[in-house]
Formats: sequence, structure tokens, C-alpha cells
Amino acid sequence: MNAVGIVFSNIGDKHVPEITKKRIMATVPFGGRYRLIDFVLSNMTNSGINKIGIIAKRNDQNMIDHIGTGKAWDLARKRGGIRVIQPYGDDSDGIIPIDNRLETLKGIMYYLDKTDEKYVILSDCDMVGNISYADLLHNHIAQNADVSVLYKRSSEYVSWKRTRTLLELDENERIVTVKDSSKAKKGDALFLGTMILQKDFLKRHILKAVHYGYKRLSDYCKEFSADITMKGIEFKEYSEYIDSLESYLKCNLDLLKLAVREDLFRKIYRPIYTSVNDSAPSKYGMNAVVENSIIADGCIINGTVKNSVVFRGVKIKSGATVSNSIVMQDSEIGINATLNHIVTDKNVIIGENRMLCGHQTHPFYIDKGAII
Amino acid sequence: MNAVGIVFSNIGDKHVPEITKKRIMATVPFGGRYRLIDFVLSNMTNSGINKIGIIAKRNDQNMIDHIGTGKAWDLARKRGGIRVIQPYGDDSDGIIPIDNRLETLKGIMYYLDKTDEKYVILSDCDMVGNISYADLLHNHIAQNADVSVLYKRSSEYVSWKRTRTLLELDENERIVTVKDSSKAKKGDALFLGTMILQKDFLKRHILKAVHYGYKRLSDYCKEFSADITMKGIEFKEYSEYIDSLESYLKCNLDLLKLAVREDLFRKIYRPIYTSVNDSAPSKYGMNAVVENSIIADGCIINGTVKNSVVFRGVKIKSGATVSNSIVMQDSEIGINATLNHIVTDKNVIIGENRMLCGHQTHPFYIDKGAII
Amino acid sequence: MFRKKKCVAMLLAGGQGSRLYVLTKQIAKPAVHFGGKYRIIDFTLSNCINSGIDTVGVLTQYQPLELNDYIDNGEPWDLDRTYGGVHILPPYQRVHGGDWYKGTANAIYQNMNFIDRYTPEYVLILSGDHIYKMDYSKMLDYHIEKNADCTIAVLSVPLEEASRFGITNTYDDGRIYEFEEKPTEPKSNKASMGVYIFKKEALYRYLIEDEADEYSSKDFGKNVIPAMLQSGEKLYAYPFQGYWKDVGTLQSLWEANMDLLGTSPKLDLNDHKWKISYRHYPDHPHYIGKGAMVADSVIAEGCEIHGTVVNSVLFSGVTIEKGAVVKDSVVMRNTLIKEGASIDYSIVDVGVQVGQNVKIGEEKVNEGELTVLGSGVKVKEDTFIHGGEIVDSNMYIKYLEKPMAKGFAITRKTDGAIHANFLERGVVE
Amino acid sequence: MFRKKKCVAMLLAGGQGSRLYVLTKQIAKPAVHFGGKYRIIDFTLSNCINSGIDTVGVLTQYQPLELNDYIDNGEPWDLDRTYGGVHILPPYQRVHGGDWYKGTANAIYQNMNFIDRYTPEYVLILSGDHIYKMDYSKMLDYHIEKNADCTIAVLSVPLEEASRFGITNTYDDGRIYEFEEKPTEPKSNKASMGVYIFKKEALYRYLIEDEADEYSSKDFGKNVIPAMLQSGEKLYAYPFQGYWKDVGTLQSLWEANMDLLGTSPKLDLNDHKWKISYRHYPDHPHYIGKGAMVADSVIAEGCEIHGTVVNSVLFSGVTIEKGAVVKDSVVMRNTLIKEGASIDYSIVDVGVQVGQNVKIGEEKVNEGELTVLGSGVKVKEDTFIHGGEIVDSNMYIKYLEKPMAKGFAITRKTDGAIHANFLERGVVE
Repeated sequence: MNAVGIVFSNIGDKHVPEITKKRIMATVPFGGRYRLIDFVLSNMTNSGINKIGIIAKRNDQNMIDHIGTGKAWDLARKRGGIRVIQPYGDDSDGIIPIDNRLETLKGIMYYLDKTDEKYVILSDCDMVGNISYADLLHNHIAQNADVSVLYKRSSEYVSWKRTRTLLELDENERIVTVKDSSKAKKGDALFLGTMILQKDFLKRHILKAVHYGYKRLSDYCKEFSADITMKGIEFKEYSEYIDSLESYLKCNLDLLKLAVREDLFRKIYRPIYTSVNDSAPSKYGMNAVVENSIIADGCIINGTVKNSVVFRGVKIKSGATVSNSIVMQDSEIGINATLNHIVTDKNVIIGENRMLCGHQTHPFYIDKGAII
Repeated sequence: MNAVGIVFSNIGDKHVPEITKKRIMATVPFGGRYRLIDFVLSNMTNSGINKIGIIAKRNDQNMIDHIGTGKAWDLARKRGGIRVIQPYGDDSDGIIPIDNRLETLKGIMYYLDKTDEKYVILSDCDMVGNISYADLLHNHIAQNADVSVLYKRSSEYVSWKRTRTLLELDENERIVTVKDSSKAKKGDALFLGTMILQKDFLKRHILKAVHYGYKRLSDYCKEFSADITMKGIEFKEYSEYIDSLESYLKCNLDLLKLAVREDLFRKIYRPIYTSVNDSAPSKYGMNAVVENSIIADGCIINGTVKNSVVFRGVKIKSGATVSNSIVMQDSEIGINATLNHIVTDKNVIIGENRMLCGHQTHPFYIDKGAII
Repeated sequence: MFRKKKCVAMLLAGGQGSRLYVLTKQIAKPAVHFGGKYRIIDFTLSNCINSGIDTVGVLTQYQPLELNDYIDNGEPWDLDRTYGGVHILPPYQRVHGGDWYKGTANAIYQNMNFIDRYTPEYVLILSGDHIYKMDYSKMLDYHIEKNADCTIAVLSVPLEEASRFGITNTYDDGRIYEFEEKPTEPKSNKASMGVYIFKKEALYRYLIEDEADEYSSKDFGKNVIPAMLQSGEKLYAYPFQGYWKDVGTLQSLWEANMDLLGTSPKLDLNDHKWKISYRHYPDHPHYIGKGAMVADSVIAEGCEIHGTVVNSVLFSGVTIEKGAVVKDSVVMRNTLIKEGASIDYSIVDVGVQVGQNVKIGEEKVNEGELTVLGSGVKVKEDTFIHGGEIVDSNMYIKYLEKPMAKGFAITRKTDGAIHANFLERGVVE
Repeated sequence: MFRKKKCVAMLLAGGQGSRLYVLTKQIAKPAVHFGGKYRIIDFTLSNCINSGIDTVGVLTQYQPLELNDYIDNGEPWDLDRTYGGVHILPPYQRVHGGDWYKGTANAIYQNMNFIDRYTPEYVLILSGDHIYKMDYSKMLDYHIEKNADCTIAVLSVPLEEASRFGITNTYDDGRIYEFEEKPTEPKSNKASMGVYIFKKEALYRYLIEDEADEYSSKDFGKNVIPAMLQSGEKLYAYPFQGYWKDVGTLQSLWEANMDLLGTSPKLDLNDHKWKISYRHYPDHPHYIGKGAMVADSVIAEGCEIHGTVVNSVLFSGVTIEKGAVVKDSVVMRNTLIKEGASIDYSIVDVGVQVGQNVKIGEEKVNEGELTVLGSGVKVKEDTFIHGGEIVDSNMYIKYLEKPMAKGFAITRKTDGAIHANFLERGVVE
């Protein structure tokens, strides 16, 4: 595919402060074995994009470790492949605050200059979805748009803890208004953090926008909406934004629905890849009781698990009960302990007979490495 | 080999300010096709070390691009391999000034904690040499030392623009004194920037040294020299420090001696690797006159080159004369131009009939991308 | 330019594995699936890299396509090296024609030029069809310490089973004075594991000699080892302790899978110090539905379990529908077990479809025999496949309980006296 | 799980290349060295990846070890893919035995299961022994546009040479109505380059048909293409412009190397838009000493030049001592030319040692014949090897100017009427 992928790895870092305290959004664990960035990287490699620049700030050690050589996404390439790129400011030592997208894009101009590809796909890492960028590009070219933006229609009235971006489109799918809102009614168009445009167009307008002092891409687009043809492309499969601990828990538990698993993980030719660690398959003991749950590899299950997502290498001891919870990698739930509406980070140890309860709208988060 | 390698990628960044203005010491171009870090990485992989942590500060884009997946050094591994690591301070967002080695080592404790290897080899990137760390480790164990330090004996009286570190050893090769000096007489022992020690020993003493407020490793060692057995291991093959533009030019021109090429590049089982770019072999025209020079791949030589080092992809037009100079990658020397004692950075274009002259002790440096 | 290697491993992966029947119809024996996520060869390859041996030649001949593809560049085992790494070595033609491998020794003989490239002092000969975790570096240390010409890894087996193995008879210091292939009256219980370390120079000498002998069957156990003993070379037995299983029969393959179960399993794969690596497929974590029951089992990724699974090993991507019951069985990749079906004491190969209310096999507790469904078999609803039957691939079985028309029938006997009858044959190959 | 690929390339690399004599004694023809840093196969593999085709099967049979090792995981060409990438496909055994490849068509026939894994619509058939830069994606576009069953890439050759090629006779729209192998009276100058694109479905149909024909020699040019024409399938000729050379003879291999020289060379490898990738060896940049003279030549890394090099191609790691002269020659990897020696109009294979004051070959300007030294030959000082001689490997030649004793002699004729006489033979293989 004649496009280079640009990934903003830590847009939204402040959305789930509990989990992103020591990691960026890109490396937030998800769905038993994934990190959020796996979706965008897999979508890109599945669409035939083999040159990806991940924009990162400094503390990206987790991400560098997770990506490794890029082999897991078949992107350990000699030409192209995955590169972690740091935006440069005019001051050669200065780091740009990554939240300022326009400055950031200006700071990676040197990377874009080195690429031969005609198109650029921009994506954030705070969304879960299995998207064909190849279809997107096809659509973009067919619609003859300057910028194409992915959106989905809300299927019901919803409200969120934080604001999300809504689009208003005319009958030709041209975007008329862009606004932030903390709720949407049925049929409202939600921006999905993905854009496609020509590289030369991007370069030209970035320089212009920075020159005029714009900070937000959407403000610039709004201002120059007469000159720029921004079109929306509707995405109809499962997708979800993660912008709070609550939405994080909800999106994980969405995986308990077969339709969601089908949309995300069981698409032919479009699997979701992640880094591998040679876990053995999971073992169930004589007294295991598991119901409506996602269990990753390397677990040893001797207790009860209901309506939960259990990550790789977790041990559930006998008599323990885990419900409506997320248990991250290598945690251990002790004998007869009870967890309900809990999100444990990695390497948590819950002792015997402990009882921890959160609530659906207020899940209880347990820090990485905590021993309770 | 039961050791992990730790590389300080930008120790000495200020030594060659011209060339390190936009790059760190690790990525300084050398010898026609190499970067300085190639030596330490090749030495490690040739010695069977397959886990290497490169300590980097922020602006290491060049280095990340150069290393790529690590494949060039056969270090694109699933377990181990090359990782770029950033030291963490107590403040999880704070970056440690990398010149402070003790704090830096403390900041990468998390990386050392994850390794199973028993020994650690520490190396800087400002030295050119083909060193067998396997021999070093063997020696370290045989000598029963706590810390072993590589040094070489000066073969004559020398003075430098900057200070280097001299060691004083007793008859058992135990290090008695460590001092800085800007000159050495014949037989003086020069520290070569490489140390070997047990990981647990390193961890214990780093914590202690930081606790007592030491900044320099050598100060700490001096103070506790009674408790710590520091031994020297003499290195007898070619090696050179690069700590000024002058020593940079000298070390490059040393390659014109067969003995130096033998020591550095023609050792069986110990080649020096670098990243590759599929250059075609170099072409010489009918009027080429080349004498006592190193010419890398991808060059087109139609002029005269004497006593010089010419990097990949350089074009020397007819009638041009290059002497006692270094011409970095993809530069172009125009028709009838004359260069003497010049160091051009990459992508320099020298126009027709230009005449540029430096002097042996004051080489003239031409900035990257300059057009003259 | 190649680097010298201390020890190069040569892995014999050529076997057709005919006693595994339908499981090896289209794949070489070392590529047979095992333990939920693995192939048999994963154990040997992982042992190599974990033992610090990073140069492995894999000698293939029979149906190598899937095996080649599985091993590919060796990346899953960190054997994708610029120098060394894993290399597939099929038979090839020289100036004056070429030969298929005539035996284990001949296979190594034909690839001496591969070994030479790394100028090793020692050559480790391995077999690709055993399940075990072994640190070859310790055996190599032993070999060097004894200054042996050849060291054979041996395992203590129950004396009554010893006549099924190659038995080494040794002096107290471990030196072998006799090697008997399947002796009727074994003098010791030290069985060869098919793992040899040779001094390269000694190996070459005997390979060249053996090659010249037109009566030799070009086999290590039958020819090379006895010849070395006869010439008075120094052969030592290296005692190995731990799990080891030759999975050369359907019965032993089933048993080895079952050895993963229980609270302290005979074969532990959760050992972080000795990881068994494998090629990954992008499956999501498995899902256990409402009303499902899973006990004493191993379940891999990508499964969707709505029925009951007891004392079984399920590979990636298996779907068990509501009301279906799998017991004492091994069910391989991408198999679909539909509503109400039951699988008892069976091995089900990859990509099988079992229709509604089908009954496969007989309960082990009732002294049933092992039942096997080959890859790609589709079993129509309400069918009953008897215990002990082996069903071939790509056919659609109907009404097997009725008396069968003639057509395509195999009634080979296995070790465990298993037979199969066929009604019709689908399109394979 | 494999992804669908639009087009899969199958590269025929099985040829012994007997007209290249000693250069292919131990390596397959596609592995022959070329142009200072390359092997012949680098061109086809680089063409594939540059054309966006990332799935390539390489069919090998003859002396594949070095070729396998050279291609290895495909990393130098970015063909080390998890899905697709380059795969070596040697002959193998099935349940009922195995076959060597009987011809180009049979080789593809035997590997249809490889192609099937990627379910491509198109199959590109390539040959591993041509030097050219070609964008196959443009040919594929043409093939699709014409809705052809098979498209053959053709090159305009001088009419007087046309009888050496397979010639396509076409209508104005490019449709082929006749294909003649080496016609004595060619009707057109459009020569087949041995590059075919097939609709997969059409290819399979004719391969299966051809396989069933016991009188067929199982060859694309001789059997499959004529059969398709006869049945009225749509075959089109795709006109290619640019450099293309079949390096099947010593003379043409020498010429192709010489085509790199000059200010505007016929074959330009400094083209950044169409890079030819190759496997790298860690050589340092070359060194030109005091008193050396290099003109109109290509010099690769790792060379140490102290003598004179004119109008020649030197591969990596060649050493030319003081006073030695190399002219109009191709000198391959790691060769040592000692003081005072001279090489004229020769091909010198890898690892050759030429002693002091040796004289090899005759000046081309004097209508000398091409001289060839095979890999590993050591020529003792003061020897004179006549123009036109082909010297075999690993022998030590003394006093060749004297009349020779009998022993080991070859006097095969090449296209260019080259012969070789041998005094004695060293240890090879």
C-alpha cells in the first residue's frame, strides 16, 4: 500500500491515570494478552503498510520492549518497518509536548521527508478496533477528499466521563462541524482517531497551521474548512474509545460477547498480533469453575472465574472467586480470596481469604506489583 | 558468554563538538563505512554476548536508525538482543544527565534486574579497537578481581588536547592510582573505557556510591580501593581514543597503515559489522588517480585521492584532488576542486575549482549538507 | 565467512512415522502437533538453544513442506542467526547425480560439507520425535571430561520394557562395552535415547567407513555404534534423569499429552528456566462460555468452549458447542465439535468437523480402544465411530454403524491393536 | 493461517549450468558471483521485492547448499516475512515415494501445494540466471489489462541472433499466435526472456495435463506454451526495454561484468530507485596503496590494491600485490595475485592464489581467448597459463608450459571454443 503510518503513541495518556502512571497509552494491557498499540500496528500490517513511524516521548521503554524488532507484526524490515521517532523542535535539544499535534507533526517532518509513499495514515492508540486501512484509502481516493476521517455512528444515547470528538456531516459525507462533547445521542458521528491524507498535502498545511499559531488540528481545519475538503468515512464494526478506567473495564468485558470477538479477533486475513513469550497453554484443575470469561495462555486455574478477563500467567488458587474483573499478567489470587469489579495491574498478589469489591461504574484499581 | 553488555552511547559527546553537534558519540562516522558504536557492538557479538543494553539520552534518532533491528550484528533476538535503554531517576519523568555514570547506572538497575547473566561488561563509544571480551572475562576470572579494567601502554611520549585517564598498577596488575592527565610518557597505562565485573557486585556498590554522593566511578573506587580489588588487563593491539577533531582525523588516517587494518578489520572470527545499505561497488574512471587511500562502496572516482578516507557514495569529479582528508557519505567534490586536511561531514557539495586547506593539527571541518 | 562453533547439532527429522498413521499422512513426524500449542520438534529445537547450541542442521526427506514452513527461518527458537542458526537440509544433487538419504548415518554423511562450514570439534546427533527437556551442554561437558569418541544419552527404563530399546551395557565408569538393539534378554535397563555426541573426527572416520560398506544399512544404532565398539573406541553412556518419551505410536502420543495434566504433571511446561518455544499464530485468549465445564484439562488460545471438557488437551482454535462432551482426548487445531457430540479417548487431528450428536470412541474406563480422526475429516450428524477406529482424511462419514460397502479399506494393526475400516475415500493430495 | 497474495513468484534455480564449467562445479548457477558483490540470483530476488512481490518459491535441485545458505531467510532482500517471503523448495518424498524435478514444468507441478497456500490469482515464473532490472508489477498490469492466460516477457534482439532464443510471433495487439524454440529462420526478433505470468487456474490446468503426457519433457518452452497456443488460449507478449543478459556461458558472464564499466555503463547499479540487494559480508572499505594504478574498473570492499587494475571487475577481498597487473578480467572473492603476476582477459573464481610472476591468459586485443581459473586453484610462481584454458579447482599447477604428463584431462568445447588441459588433480569434494 502506498502509504506510511504515523502513530501517536501517547495521545490520551491522562485518560486512564491509574494504568498510565508508569506507561503510555500505547502499552496499556488489553484483552488478556494485548497492548493497545497492537490494534493499530496490526491494522497497518494487515493493510499492507510496511513503513510505520511511532511518535514517542521519552519514557517509552515499555513500548520499545514490546515492539522489539517488530517481528511480531512482520515489520522487522530492512527497508521500512517500524521506527520509533521523536519529534524535534527548532531548538535541536528541545522535546515537543506531544499533545500539541501540529507542532509534533512539524517535528517529524524529517521522517516524512525520507519516505517515498504518497499517503499518510495518522492514528492514535486509545481506540480498540480492527480496521482495514486499505478500504479506507480506497474510499479516500474515490471520494476525492483532501482529508478523510474515520467515524462511527452512536447506536444509542451515551455519556462519558470525558469529552470525545463529534463530527457533523452533510449529505455528501463532507464534514461541516467538529466539536467536543461528553455525550452523544443515537446517530451522532464519533471521530475514531484515524485520518488519511496525501503526504504533500499534510506537509504543506502543517507548516501553514504552525505558522498561524494553531495548536489543534481540528481548529485549523474548522477555520479553513472552505479550502479543505474533509470527508467522513463510517466504520460499522466494533470499536471503542478508552478514556477512563470505567470505559477500560467495559471495553475489556465487551470481549465476552462473541460478536465483539468476531469483529476484533476472528477476521480472516486480519488477525491482531502482539509480542509473544512462549507461554504454555492454560491449565485447569479438578475444581476449576469458569464461566463467561476470557482466559489467556500460561494460567493455572483452580478456582472460580466469572465474567472476567484473565491475562497471561495468572494463577487463581482453589476456592478463589473472581467476578466482573480484569486480572493482569502474572498476578496471583490466593486461596478463598474474592474479587468483584476489580482491575489488578501486573504482578499483583492477593493473599488468602482477601475480599475486594468495586462497583461497575467505579472499578477498584490495584497498583502494579501490589501485595494485599 | 555469561555476561550482559552495557554501552554508554554518548560519553564524550563534547569531545568532538563539530561532529557531535547533531549526533551522539555512538553514531560518529568512521573509517569509510562505520559508526563508532560498531566497534563495541561487534566486539560484544563476536565474544558471544547476545544481550546488550545501550544507554541513551533523548536525541538518539540517528542511533535508533543505525541499529535498526540489530540484525547487522546478528542481535535481532527474541530473548536478549540489543535494547536501547533510558535511565530512570527517582522522579519517574526525570532524565539523568548521562555524564554522571553512577546515577546513570542506578537508573538502569531495572534493566540489570531483569537479566540472568552473572557478569557485566561496561564500555564507552569513544574508542576504536577490536577487543575480545571473551579473553577479558577469562582474565578477570583468572585474576580473581572485583573489577577488571582494560588499559594500554603508551608506546611513546604523547600529549592530548583533553585529559585522558591514566592508571598506575603494582606488580600484580592491581590498580593503585587513577588520575587524569593531558599527556603520557612512554609506558604509562591508559584506561580504555572498558570494565568487567560481577553484576551483583556492581549493583551493590552502585547503590552504596550513590548513597554516599559520589559522582564519578573512579572517585568511589579510589576511596574504597582497600576494599575493592581493581585489576588492569593490558590490551596490546591497536586502539585509539577519539577526543578531538585532531585525534578523529589521525585515527581515521591510521587506517592507511596495513597493520592497523589487520588489527581492526581483518581478524579471523572477529569482523566489525555495520548497518548495510546495498551500495554498488565503487567505480573508477579512466582518469582516476588514487594512492594510499581508503575508499568505501558506492563511490564514483574520476579525480585524484591521496592519503584520505572516502565514505560510501562519494563522487570525486575529474580534475578534483583530495589529500589528507576525510570525505563523509554522499558528498560530492566538484571538477578541479582541491581539498587538503579537510573533514567534510555527510552530503557536502564542493563546487568546481574550489580550494580548501586545513592543517594537520587544525583540520578544517565542513558542516553536514554544506554547499561551497 | 563462518565462525567456528564448538558443537553443531544434526537433527534427524526424516522419518515417515508410519506408526502414527493418518497423523503423518501429509506431514513429517516431527511436525506432529503436541500439547496444545507445540509440535514435537519444538522440544529438540528448544533444548538446543537453551543448551547454548545455536547451529542446527535439520535433515528432512519425507513430506517436508509443512515442517520446512514451520521451522522456516528459526525465529521462534532464536535460531535465525547470521552465522549458524537452523538450516533445513534436504537431499540434493551433485555433479554426478543425487541420492535420497539411505539411513540415519548416510543422511549425516551426505551433509558433512554443512558441518565443515562451522569446523566444530563435536557433533550432536538428535532425533526429532522425542518429547523431553534436556541440557545438552551438561552432556557435552561429560563427553569432554571422559575424552570420549562417542557419548550416548541413556535413560533407566523398567527392565521388563528394556527389550523395546537399544540397550547399553557399561562398566562402572560409564564406558560402554556392548550395545544391543532390542535385546530379548536385556542385561541392563539403560536405554539409548537416540542422542549422541561424537568427536567430529571420529564421526567422520566411521561415516566414511560405513558408507563404503555396501552391506551396511547406514544406521547409527545398527551399524556405526557397533563398528566403533568393535574397533575399541571410547564410548560412554551419559545417564539422563527426567521426563523422556518416544512418541512414535498413537498410544504413546496420547499418553504424552496426558502427562501434562494433574496438579504435579509428569511434564511441566510452565518452567521459566527451560522454556519450550514454538511458532505463534495470532489467536486471541480462549473463551469459556456460560454453562461450560472445564476440569483437569489444558486449553490453548483461540478456543471457544460451551460444552464440557474433562481430562483432555485442546489445541488452539477448537470450538466445543453447547452440550458437547470431550473426555480423555486430544483435540488438535481448528476442530469444531458440534452440539451434543461426545468424544471419548480419542485423538482428533487438525481441522476436523464433528456433527451434532456424533459419538466418537469408547470410554477408556470401559477398556475402550484409542480412536483417531485424521485431519480434515468431516463426520456427519448422528454418526457413531467405534472405539479403536482410525478414520482417514477429507472424507464424509455417513452411517458408519451400518454394515459397510467395500471400497477403500485399511486394517493395519498398531502396537495397541488398533484397526480402521473405511467406507469411501475423499480427495486427498 | 496464511494471507492471500495477488501474485506468487516461482523462481527456477535448479540448473546445473554446465556451460559455466568450473564455476558451477560446487554451486548452482544462480549462486555464481557477479559484478563485484552480487550473485546472479540477486537480480531476480531484488526485482521481485522492488515490484511488490513478497512471496517467492525458489526451486532448487542441483548443489543447493551454497545457494540455500546464500538465500537463507531472505533477509537481505526483505523477504524474511512471517507470511510469504522467500522459501527454498527442494524435491521431496510423499507417502508413495518422491521424484527429482523432471523439467521446469514438473518442478512447478510438484510444488502446487506451496502456491495453494497463498491462493494467488497469478503466478510469475522466473529463471534464476539472468541479469536484468525489471518491474514485474507493470507486466502484471499488462497481463490483467489483456485478460491473458499467459503473458511472456519479450525483448527485441538483433535478427541475426534471434535463432538462439525462443521467438514469439505476435499480432499487432501483442497476442502470440506462434512460439518457436530456436527457429532457424526467425520470423520476428521478439525473444522470450523466460519470464511468464500465468493465471493460476490456467497454469494448473496445463500443468496437470502436461504431467499426464508421458511423452512430454515437462518443459515450459517446449511443452506447456505450445500446448496452450494450440488450445487457443490467450497468450500475450509483453515488450521489455532495458538491459537483459542470459549469463549462461563463460563469455556472456564476462561480458555482463564488463557492461558495468565506462562512464555511462550499459548496466547501472547505482540506481537508487531500483536497488539490487545482496547478502553482506563484513569487509572494510578497500585500500589503494602507493604506486597502485586503477582505471576504468569496479572495485569492491575488502580489496588491497598495490598493483595495476585496468578495465576489470574486482570482488570483495581481492589482494593485488606490487607490480601485478590485472586487465580485462573478472577476479572473484578472496583471490590473491602475487607480485609481478599478470592476468589478462580471464575469469578468476573465488579463493584463487596466483604466484609471483605468473602469467595468466592472453591479451584480448591480440584476439586472445578467455581464460578461467576455478575456485581454490593455486598457481605456482613463474607458471604460464595459456589463453583459452580452463583450470580446475584445488590443484597446484607447475610448469604448465612444459609438455604435460597424462592424468586428468578435460577438453570440452564451450561456445567460444575454450578448452582446458590438466596435469594433475587435487582433492575436491
